[in-house]
Amino acid sequence: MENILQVKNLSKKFGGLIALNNVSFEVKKQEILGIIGPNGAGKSTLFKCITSIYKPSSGKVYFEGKDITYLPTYKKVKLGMAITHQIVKPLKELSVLENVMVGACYGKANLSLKEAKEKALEILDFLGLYDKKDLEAGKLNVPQKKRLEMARALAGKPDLIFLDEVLAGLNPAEVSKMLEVILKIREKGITILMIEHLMHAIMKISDRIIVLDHGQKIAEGTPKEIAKNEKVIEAYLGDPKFALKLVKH
Amino acid sequence: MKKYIALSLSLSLILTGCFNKKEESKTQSPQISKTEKASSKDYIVIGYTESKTGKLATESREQSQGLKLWAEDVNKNGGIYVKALGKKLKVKLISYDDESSKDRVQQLYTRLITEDKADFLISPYSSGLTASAAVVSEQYGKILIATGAASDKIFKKGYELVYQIYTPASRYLKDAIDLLKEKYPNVKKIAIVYENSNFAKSVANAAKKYAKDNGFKIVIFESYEPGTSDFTTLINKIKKSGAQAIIGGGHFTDGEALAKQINDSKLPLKMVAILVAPAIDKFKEIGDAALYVSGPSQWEPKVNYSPKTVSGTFFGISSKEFVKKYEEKYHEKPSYHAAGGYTAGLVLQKAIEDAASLDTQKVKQALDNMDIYTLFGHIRFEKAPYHGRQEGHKMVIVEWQKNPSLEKEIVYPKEAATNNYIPYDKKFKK
Amino acid sequence: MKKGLFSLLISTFIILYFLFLPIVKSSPILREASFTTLMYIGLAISLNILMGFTGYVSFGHVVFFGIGGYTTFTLLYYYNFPLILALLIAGILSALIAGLLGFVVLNLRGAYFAIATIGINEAVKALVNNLDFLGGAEGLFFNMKIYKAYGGPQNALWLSFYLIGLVTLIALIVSYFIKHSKFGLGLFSIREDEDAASTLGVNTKLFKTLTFMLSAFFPAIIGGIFFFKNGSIDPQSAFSLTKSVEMIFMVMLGGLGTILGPVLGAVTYDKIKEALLVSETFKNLHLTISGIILLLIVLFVPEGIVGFLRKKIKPLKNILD
Amino acid sequence: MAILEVKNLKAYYDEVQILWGVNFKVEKGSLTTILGPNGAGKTTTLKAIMGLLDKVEGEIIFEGENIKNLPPYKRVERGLVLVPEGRMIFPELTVLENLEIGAYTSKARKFAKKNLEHVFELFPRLKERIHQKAGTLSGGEQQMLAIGRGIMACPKLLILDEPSLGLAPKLVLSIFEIIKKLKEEGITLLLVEQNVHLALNIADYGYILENGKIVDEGDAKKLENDPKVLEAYLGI
Amino acid sequence: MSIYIDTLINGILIGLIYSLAAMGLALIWGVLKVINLSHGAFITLGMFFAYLVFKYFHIPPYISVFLALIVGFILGFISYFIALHRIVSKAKSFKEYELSSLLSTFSLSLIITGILLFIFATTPMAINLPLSLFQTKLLASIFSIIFTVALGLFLYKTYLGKAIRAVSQNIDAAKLMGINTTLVLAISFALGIALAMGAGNLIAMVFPFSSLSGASYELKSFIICVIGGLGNPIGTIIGGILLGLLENFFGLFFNQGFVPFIEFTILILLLLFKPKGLFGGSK
Repeated sequence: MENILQVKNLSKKFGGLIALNNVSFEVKKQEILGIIGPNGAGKSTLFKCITSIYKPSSGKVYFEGKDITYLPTYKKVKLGMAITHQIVKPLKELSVLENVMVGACYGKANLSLKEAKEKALEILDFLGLYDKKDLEAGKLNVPQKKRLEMARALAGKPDLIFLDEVLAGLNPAEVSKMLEVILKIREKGITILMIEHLMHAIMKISDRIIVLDHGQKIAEGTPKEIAKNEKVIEAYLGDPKFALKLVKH
Repeated sequence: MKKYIALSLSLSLILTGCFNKKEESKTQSPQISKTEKASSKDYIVIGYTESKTGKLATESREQSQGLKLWAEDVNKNGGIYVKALGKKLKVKLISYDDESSKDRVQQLYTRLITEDKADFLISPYSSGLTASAAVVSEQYGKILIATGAASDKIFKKGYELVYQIYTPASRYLKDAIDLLKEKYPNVKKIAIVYENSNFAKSVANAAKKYAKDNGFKIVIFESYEPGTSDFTTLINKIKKSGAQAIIGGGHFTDGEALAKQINDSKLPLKMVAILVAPAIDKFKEIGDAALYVSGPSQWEPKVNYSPKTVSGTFFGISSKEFVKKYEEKYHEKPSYHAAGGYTAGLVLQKAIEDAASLDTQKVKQALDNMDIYTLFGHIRFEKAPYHGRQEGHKMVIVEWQKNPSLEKEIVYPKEAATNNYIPYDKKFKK
Repeated sequence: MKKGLFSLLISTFIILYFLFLPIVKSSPILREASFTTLMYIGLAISLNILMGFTGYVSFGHVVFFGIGGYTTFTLLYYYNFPLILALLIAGILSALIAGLLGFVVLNLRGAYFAIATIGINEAVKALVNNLDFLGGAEGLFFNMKIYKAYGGPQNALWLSFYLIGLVTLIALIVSYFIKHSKFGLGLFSIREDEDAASTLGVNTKLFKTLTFMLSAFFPAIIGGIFFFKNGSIDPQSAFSLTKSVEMIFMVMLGGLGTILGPVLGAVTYDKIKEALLVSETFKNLHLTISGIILLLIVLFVPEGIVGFLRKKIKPLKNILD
Repeated sequence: MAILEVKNLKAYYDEVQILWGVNFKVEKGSLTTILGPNGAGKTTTLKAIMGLLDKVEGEIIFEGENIKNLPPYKRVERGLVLVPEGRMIFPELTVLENLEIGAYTSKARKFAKKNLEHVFELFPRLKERIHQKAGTLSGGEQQMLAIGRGIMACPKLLILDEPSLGLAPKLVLSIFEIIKKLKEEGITLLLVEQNVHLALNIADYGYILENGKIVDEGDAKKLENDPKVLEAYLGI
Repeated sequence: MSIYIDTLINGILIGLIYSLAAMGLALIWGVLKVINLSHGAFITLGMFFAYLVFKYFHIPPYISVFLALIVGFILGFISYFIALHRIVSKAKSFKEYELSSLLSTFSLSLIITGILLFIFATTPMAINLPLSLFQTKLLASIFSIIFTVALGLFLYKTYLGKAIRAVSQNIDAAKLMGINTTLVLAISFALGIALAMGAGNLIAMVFPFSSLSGASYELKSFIICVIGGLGNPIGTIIGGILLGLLENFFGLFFNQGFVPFIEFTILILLLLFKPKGLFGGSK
């Protein structure tokens, strides 16, 4: 299958701190690629470097074969990337509908205001936010805000969507509903890159998983391979042996 | 969209129309109301704005106090006799706050003319505001007596009905230069430092030209920003330039600071002539720093203008009487702003009496022909090309001297002098 | 009714009211009073385009008023340009300057942007103060002859009045169309969260700069008209920080980011001020009283008149904008 | 005896309800832990206890008294001390100044000198960097500083919010060793953690928080082998 | 040669006076993140305070400055609760906080200026001590250094001072340290106002003034804060001296009229490229 996104030796330094260290990977069209790792492992930084929210210190990003490393964020969005935020960023005083319309107007779809409204309503319906369309976005609760983030991203008709912890804070029922949504999005031909903490969810849904720790890629593979990987257990799940050490001490 | 605009357009037209109908009776054509009023008129209404707030508040208040004193005097005598009406009319002053800003001057003057039905107008304080007011007064055919406005530029505008009381800026420092030339033929190098403001700049430009024409060399010609309080650098520059006299200044605060700092520098100067500050009584608060500082003044409490001292027609009270009355009423010495305010009233009064009418054209005629002396000195207006600019009035030069306490003396011109000029550097020679 | 149209209607009505009342009554006093009101409305609408739609608070916006005033004045004074052309040039020049300034200054956010705009205003004022070509601190004065070309001062004042009404109306309509356009939606997303906006594909830098230019265009024309009418111009009155803050005050008073807000805010402010200025009891303390009123608004009705009405009167919630 | 008892705690951000009636107790001298997935409301619970939220309902009983309406600083004065998530050190203050600020309350000031020695004993690394600006410390050192600052406040109950967050495993280990030491010294502790194994290993008693409610509780040993824990935390 | 030395000395003295004026603004800006637009008005208030105390009680400004500090502190404390407390506790976002605080402090300035104008109009005032200008400048400069040292010691050596710095860096964490943040904010604002009034009090003995004099010191204070950064009083001193030297040397070689233009251009450039001050890191 063809690559949609290729990341080559991407690094990011903040002052003396190395947040990302030579990370390389590829994303295939229409795949769901999960990114996991402990807090502070550099997952969000990775997203932000790919989408130009941060300027990478070194490395390259290719989208559909083109070098887009230093394109500004909005141009990447226009090319077909869509971004959701870990800390949701609703446009608080705009209505839910208007929030989604921004995505439709300025994403790859580049719709007129009128078309955007239709598209936005369609997407809100798809994500079950239709009855909230006239509410101020700031008044939504956390799961609704997460769905709003998704809706805004989808409204731009992207080819590739970045989901940063969209499942966090959702209850199991909501999680499974959201997973269904994600799968449906993929069915539309959209590639998905997602950061997630909920292990069972990401295991279930991802085609492949990348594990980051301290800014480095420590593992890559299918969910099954990852679940067995010793390094991953140690870095991410908390090593049971450590715990034992403490007790005996 | 267009529909809505059209709709609201017509709606507002209808509404304004409605209001209009109700008040139609009030807005009769002006000619009719004028004659109607003329017979039933009890007051001569005089309108002006005062800067109660903003940066001109102090000077403006003094000017307004002078004007109010005049109105009081007139009304005590029963008013101004208007022959055409066959009776004396009292004077009614109406004023608003212009906040020292152009924003509302035109609005307030229009209000004075159309709503308060002012017969005559007095200018706000300062040339900038006067210029705004003049645009309005001129187009309504109202006479505006401009006091507190020394700019020449206003009178280049081709006004017909604006009359200036003050000596214009172009002649402000002329006398100081004359004095210098007369007394110290050896002095050749002059430094001109002035506040970068409307008034001071026009004075400085005129002084520069006049000094050059009289064979002086301008070694420094430099401005400083309004609000400047430290002049050390400028004085250092002057020191370097070898100037023998400093003329300049701007308003009171900077002038006072300038005088203080020149004093500290102990420069051997023949003359330190500063605008505004030395003419104001408060100047003596800086003590010995004020000694032998001179400056031009439109008018001084010490000047002695009375029917006995002048050769032409004298109108109104003598300057001594004015000082006395003013001090009684306001418990402070009158400044030239105050005298200017009083004089503005006097000039108007004289013109009305001469014209024997309140008709603008007749009063204009009287003003054009006016050639009188008042407590302020000589008053005569130019005809052309700068119609209305003051040409009769002369400045005086004051100097702070010690006899034995610090006092302001008039040193120039000779006719008005109360004492001789003493060179500035005398204070440093023991 | 489509959202916002109701507000546009009321706003248009208010502007037309102030425009036609003096005309119908042919009353100069009303014209003068309405001139100030319309000028304030126009300035408030212009600032609102920037401040209300993008959230950037310019404390030195009067700089464009001054630039426009000086451009118009110079063109008329030295080159005898026709007024309308001079005004258009003033607007365009001011917008271009805003474009250049905005390109760099709009990188600053919040209070730093506010301070920078104060700095720009003061720098320009200081520069003009020293340019003899522009009359320096003395300023420039028209000869009455200039008015002759417009049928004498009386007609010139009426002309200024029609023009200010027209410009204000155009500013209103432009601001309405911006607000309800795709562009406007982009601006509002910048106001809410600039970072989020750019991740949704909004070219924030371009949008901000364009808006800055637009919000500089109208004040310049208004400044041109104002100083034409006054017959003289000087740096102190052209670049007065007080007027800048008054503009902010009017926008806040009416309701930030709304269509009707700046109009209501300007009218209310102007009428309050007028009343204070001529009131016997308050005229000496009107500065203090405006201070107290401003403080009360900031503390207790930060959403302005329109926001307050929307909150308190339910039926207005969806139609008032 | 319970030093802290939380009864039916409800909390809101703006108008959104986050906590739906949380109940738990911390026994004096014990180490209690609250576990739960991201967004379950752990940090919100702690903020509510400390008085950092505007809208809170229910009872927060500390040493037998409801402190729900006290401002945060009064709670700290009584000995309720939180080492916040993300450390929240004062980056422009030196290490020493950070610690001194930790002992801001009048009671703590009296013991400042003694406590300072104690902190340096626990974290010799901090003593080496005593005059360095706290912002220049590494993540692990900052966490030590945050805990040290908590100790400076003379806590009767020390609450630790995710002390292992973003730390390398080795550092996580040493932080937990310190926590254990503190417990042995008799300080009552409330620990909120993602790292289930480590937390339950050193804790006496645990609560599982999910969607703003306590869904399970029990002895730490018992919880470790409880499938409910795994479900709530790992979602397995 | 002596001209250059004169200019250097004067530049430093004037610079110290400017930093004296800027100190309060820097403190409030640094701690509360509020650009106090009433700063100039309080400086003016300090000037009139000095004037009245001198006129009626014959206490010279270098003594009455201590009274001015006390009065300023009380006024500042009250002003905080009138104009800022509600905004600090109610603002929904930092953006809103910034805008509202700018406007509320501006309205404070309108109120104060309005009262001053009502009473004194714009009558120029001056306090004339039997001292030369150089002596008064020197005296004010010494106070500037004393204030800096005292403020530095207070901020760096006392518990309250450290608490103020802590609050300025992270207000939530400060709450967790047992700091009564409302009180600390009010005290910081009060201190800033006290410094503004103290500065005005001292400047009044050097230069003449009127009801509107504070404004120009306020603008200069902005520039100083941007040059020196907000971190500590030393930055303010250095910022002030640099400004003083710039003004004096520029004026010596070029037309002085251009000084404000240069100053504000520098302000804008610094904001763009070095918003944390010349000595802070880049943005």
